Amino acid sequence: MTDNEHRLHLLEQMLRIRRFEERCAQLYQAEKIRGFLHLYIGEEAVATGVMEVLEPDDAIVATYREHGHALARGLDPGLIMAEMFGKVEGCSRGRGGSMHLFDASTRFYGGNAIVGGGLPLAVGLALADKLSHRPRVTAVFFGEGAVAEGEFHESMNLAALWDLPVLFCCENNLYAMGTALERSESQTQLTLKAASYEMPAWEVDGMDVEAVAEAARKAAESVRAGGGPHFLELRTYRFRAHSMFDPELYRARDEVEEWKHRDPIEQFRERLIGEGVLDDEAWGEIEDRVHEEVDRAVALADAGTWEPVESLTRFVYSEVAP
Amino acid sequence: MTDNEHRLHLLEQMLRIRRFEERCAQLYQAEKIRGFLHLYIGEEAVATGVMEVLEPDDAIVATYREHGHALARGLDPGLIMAEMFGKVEGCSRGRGGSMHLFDASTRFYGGNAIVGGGLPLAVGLALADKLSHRPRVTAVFFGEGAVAEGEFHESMNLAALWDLPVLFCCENNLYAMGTALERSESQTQLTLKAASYEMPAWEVDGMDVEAVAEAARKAAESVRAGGGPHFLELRTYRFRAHSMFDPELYRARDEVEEWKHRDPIEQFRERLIGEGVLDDEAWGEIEDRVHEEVDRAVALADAGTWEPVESLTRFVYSEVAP
Amino acid sequence: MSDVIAPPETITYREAIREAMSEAMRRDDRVFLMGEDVGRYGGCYAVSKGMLEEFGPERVRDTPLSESAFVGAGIGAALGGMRPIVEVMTVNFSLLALDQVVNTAAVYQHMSGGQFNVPVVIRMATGAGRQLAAQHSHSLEGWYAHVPGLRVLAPGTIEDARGMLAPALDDPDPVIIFEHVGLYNLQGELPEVDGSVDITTAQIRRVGQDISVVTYGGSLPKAIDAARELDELGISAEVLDLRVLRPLDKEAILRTVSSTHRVVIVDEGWKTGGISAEIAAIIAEEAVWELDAPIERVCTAEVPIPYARHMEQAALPQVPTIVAAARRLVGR
Amino acid sequence: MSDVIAPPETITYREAIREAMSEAMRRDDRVFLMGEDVGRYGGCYAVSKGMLEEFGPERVRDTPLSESAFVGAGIGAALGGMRPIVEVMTVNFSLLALDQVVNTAAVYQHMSGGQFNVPVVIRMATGAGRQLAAQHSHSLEGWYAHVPGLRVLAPGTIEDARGMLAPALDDPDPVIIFEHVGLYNLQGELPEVDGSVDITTAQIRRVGQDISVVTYGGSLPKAIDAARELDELGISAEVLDLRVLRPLDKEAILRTVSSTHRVVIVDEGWKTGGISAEIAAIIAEEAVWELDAPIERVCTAEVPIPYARHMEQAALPQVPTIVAAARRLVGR
Ligand SMILES: Cc1ncc(C[n+]2csc(CCOP(=O)(O)OP(=O)(O)O)c2C)c(N)n1
Ligand SMILES: Cc1ncc(C[n+]2csc(CCOP(=O)(O)OP(=O)(O)O)c2C)c(N)n1
Ligand SMILES: [Mg+2]
Ligand SMILES: [Mg+2]
Repeated sequence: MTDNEHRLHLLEQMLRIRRFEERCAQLYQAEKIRGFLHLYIGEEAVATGVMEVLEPDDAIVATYREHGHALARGLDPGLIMAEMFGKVEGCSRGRGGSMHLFDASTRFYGGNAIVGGGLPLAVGLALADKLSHRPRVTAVFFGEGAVAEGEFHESMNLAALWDLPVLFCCENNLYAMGTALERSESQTQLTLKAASYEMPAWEVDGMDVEAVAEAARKAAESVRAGGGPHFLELRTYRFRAHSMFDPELYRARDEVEEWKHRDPIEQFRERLIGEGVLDDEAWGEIEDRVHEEVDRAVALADAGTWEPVESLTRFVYSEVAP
Repeated sequence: MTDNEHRLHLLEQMLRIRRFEERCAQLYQAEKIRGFLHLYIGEEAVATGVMEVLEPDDAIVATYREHGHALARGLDPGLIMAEMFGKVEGCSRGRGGSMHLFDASTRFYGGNAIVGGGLPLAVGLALADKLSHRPRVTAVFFGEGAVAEGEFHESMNLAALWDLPVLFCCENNLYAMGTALERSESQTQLTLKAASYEMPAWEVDGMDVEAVAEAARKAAESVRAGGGPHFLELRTYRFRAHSMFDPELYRARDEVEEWKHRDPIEQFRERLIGEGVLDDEAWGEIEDRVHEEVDRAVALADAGTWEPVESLTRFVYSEVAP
Repeated sequence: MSDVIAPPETITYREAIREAMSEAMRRDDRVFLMGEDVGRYGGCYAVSKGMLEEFGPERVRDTPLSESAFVGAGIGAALGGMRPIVEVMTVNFSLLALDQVVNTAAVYQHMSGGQFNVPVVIRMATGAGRQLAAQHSHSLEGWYAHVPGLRVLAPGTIEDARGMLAPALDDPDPVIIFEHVGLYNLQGELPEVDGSVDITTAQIRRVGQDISVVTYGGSLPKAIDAARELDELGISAEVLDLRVLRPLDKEAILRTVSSTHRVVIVDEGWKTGGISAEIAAIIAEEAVWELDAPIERVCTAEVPIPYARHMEQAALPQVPTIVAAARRLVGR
Repeated sequence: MSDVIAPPETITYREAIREAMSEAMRRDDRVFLMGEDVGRYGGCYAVSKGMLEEFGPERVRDTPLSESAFVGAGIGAALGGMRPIVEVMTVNFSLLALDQVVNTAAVYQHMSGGQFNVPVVIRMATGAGRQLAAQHSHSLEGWYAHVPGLRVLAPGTIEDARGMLAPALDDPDPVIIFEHVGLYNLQGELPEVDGSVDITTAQIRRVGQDISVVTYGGSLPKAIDAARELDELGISAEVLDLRVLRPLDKEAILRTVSSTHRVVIVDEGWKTGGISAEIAAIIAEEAVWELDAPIERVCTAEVPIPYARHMEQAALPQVPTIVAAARRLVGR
């Protein structure tokens, strides 16, 4: 890929997430998708930029707000959508839903819905790599709200103490449900937390996909080269409610509008147009391609089948005798 | 009290702890004391110095290594010893033993043996004071090992975020059981943890009772005046094994001997002699007084009685109907 | 003056809890509410919506995501003279705070020889049925009910949702209140305004002769529906609502067994080692000769709860499975 | 050559576990041990003493006091292809890591539709009897046994201490092993060197006709002593060692009930909602007509465990209380 092809690819990845999730919101209204649904709209540059620099055998650990990560990692949108429909063809057999997307083939370790719960897991995956002398990276995503959880601190310390190849990606979208960062942390400069573990840490404009990719590349390279864990604070914003149940009482409409001016897709699109890399026609093609893909995903999900109730107890334990 | 009387008092407090615990060790060998016994010998300056600056209605939350704190807070040595003997006259009716000394009258909230477990409690006690507009301080003691626990971080953040009157006293004796600080923390400068919560923090020579008292006074005054929580790292060393079961495989005899040259009692005694505040005779009187006191404590414990087995289920619930 | 009788006002389970909390806070300065998103967000399940406006951010206190610390802080504040209501968003997250509950709140009084009691109230949502999948659908009431030193309540009606809080706050010891997520929208008549209820006994919700259905919380409506269906089949089912999961009202359990001689226990917890087991054990110990049939338990299947609706429903106790169990025992 | 037969070598429960771990680590590079003070200190209960010297600090890995993170890291390492043995010093501290066990290890496979299994082994000490008071004397095996997705083992003999680890490590799913603190010094004959044992069934430790004593772990020696005393009274007691607390070997329980028709369950957990309740419930459901007497449970009193020896002993199951319960049921 040339540089510019690559940039267009980043744009398309972000748009894929955006359109996919817009459809999810509709499908939630239509009651095709149920349970909790957490949209990533507004934050697409983060997952897109980070995922870009990872290798196929790197590992990803994400949260309940992980559609973007799954798509950027290359999970089939149809299998993700089928999962959200609760169909057995889904990437978790319809058992996980929106919050629990899994895919062994891309080393996508969920979809973890206990805030902070994925962090120790990432430390362990990285420990396995270190003990096995495999030059892999484990990238773990979590919100700024998770920084208040004890597990975050235990995991940071363990990773730094043992020099483990973890890339900590803190998605600072300023809110944990309705709790603003300044009501959740006495010290809101999150890189100071990393410093207190002697872990290299950078603040990154999470609305700029190229800035994210660049920072992530530098960090991942260092991690892979044995430089120990790194911490990225990715400053972003969610444009939508926390979940489909959230009346958004806690933030001003204005603030949201303000941030929408920094829409990562719109910004990047304009940059590419300004630099002559993209024109309206090419943009139209991308839109069409993504649209079609989302249509196909929905069709696949719709055509999917229900897991037979008889198999409810399958996979509680492995299907081999101990 | 004049200044010098006060200094002699500090010396006597430390000696009281030392001699009391030396006796405890013997009584453990004699099987009068059972369970876990964690000695504070070597660290006396810390509890003595901090406790000195607290008011009667301040609160104290300590760990399983809390004989020194209880004595310095003014609990009756006889009731402490009776507790360790398992007698009903003990300060916890013989139900707590060495690890769980309690005393409502001096607001001594244990004796908490889950590492880190006392920290949230201290935050809550301080919250009650803040909500009730009482200018009190809650001093919480914990080892440097507890810094790795998530609860430590959650508690630090909560206290700082809510500006609560907590005095965090980290007793850094360099080991958590057999785990040296550098094998437990990636960043061993503990005040940086406090900084990451925007909490004022000082390193203090925990082998110098006057240095401790001075730092604690400054910190407690600020806390009481509404300056929010403060963090003291008190650098000290335990001269004895972690508990009576510890064969001390993890540290060199030399290291222990090195530290013993900085014995807080010996150092302070020499200083006072050097300054003409103390002479051999006065020292002898102190020794005698303390010795007698410990004898009386043992006698009281020995004379104590056993809680009747029938009252086993008392105090599981309060003795009033809801 | 009007001679039209106003229709009895209705209220939801959610509103009943909110009213109980607001009333307690109006009456007693020592009471405050603390938890994740109880304030500005209005509560994850909107239970505390509007309370921030009335009581302000000191008394309706949003916490960071720090379950262990804020539950522990609630315990500490109780020791410090307050009467905190700590909301843990759901029982699923309460595992992170379990140490504080088990090793501090529950033991403090006994371990200190009676010196310190802990008058904290901890509320949490529990249960499945909303397609929230494996990590958000636990029913772990049985674990809490295992711990000496705690009182554990499970309001299954509007009246209990409204009336259990006041006595819980009056209780000098730690009280855990489980609110089933499936009940928040339950609607019913407004109980008496000062409707404080007893928090020591189980209650018969429906009298019957042929079989006893012993249950609580989110399964109570299912048990009552099942009893109705059984009625149509000519089987008269008594429904016992445990209400208080610790200390259990043993006498009430033994009474209903001695009256019907057949028992189905319905519990949304997993069967193995759940609270259903304790009920069965009590009967096996103290009323085994009263039984005219073996005990049956209708519980959640021994699986993590799946997301897909049909799978989730298949995992949970349901009216038809309760009815079927009862029919097996009665033999028709 | 000598014709003197060497006395059978003896070994402690503690050494048996150490040998099992060392052997596993020699055989399989993927196996490593991780936990607080397992290395330089030699293990809180000296179980891993000397292993650091043989295997080095990478494979005998001291952890900071971070139960949640290192248990979670063990789970992650298992997902990453290793075979970790995680030592949580005691069950008391395991509450801090319970979220990782319940919400990650236990659900991962089911929730991912079968994609990810978690071959981790988590060992911990459990139980009371050493005057360690309320916070250090829990017996919470029953909680773990409640959770689908886990296998829970409780070696009560030297052979099981030696032999359960290898199959646990071979198990593709998470296994929790409870080692009772009162057993570490138990001494006995060295079992076969490759003594891998079955980890799916309960075992009769003593055959008897009049009554069954169902137990496990630290209570097993007490049950056997009680059986001996009962023998002298002319009561022949069968002792069933559950060994595997999840999944329970139901058949073995039902078999012994059907053979003796009288059951005492002995469990160091608190009675209410403990594992003893599940055993009773299984019988009440599936073998109630086999009973010639009500079930009795001999469990720990419903109190936080006190420090004073006489009080602690009064709180725990004891040989005389087991004997008394058995005599009540047999009627002599
Ligand atoms: C331990 C735990 N506590 C509470 C929740 C409920 N909850 C789900 S998401 C969330 C907010 C998390 O905020 P943040 O980490 O910033 O991530 P974001 O949602 O903003 O991406 C909360 C409180 C949970 N899932 N887990
Ligand atoms: C949560 C928890 N984990 C483990 C233990 C066992 N333990 C008791 S003391 C201790 C070391 C604590 O070290 P530190 O905090 O430095 O205090 P010190 O003993 O040095 O005073 C450990 C690991 C415990 N009591 N609680
Ligand atoms: Mg956020
Ligand atoms: Mg220490």
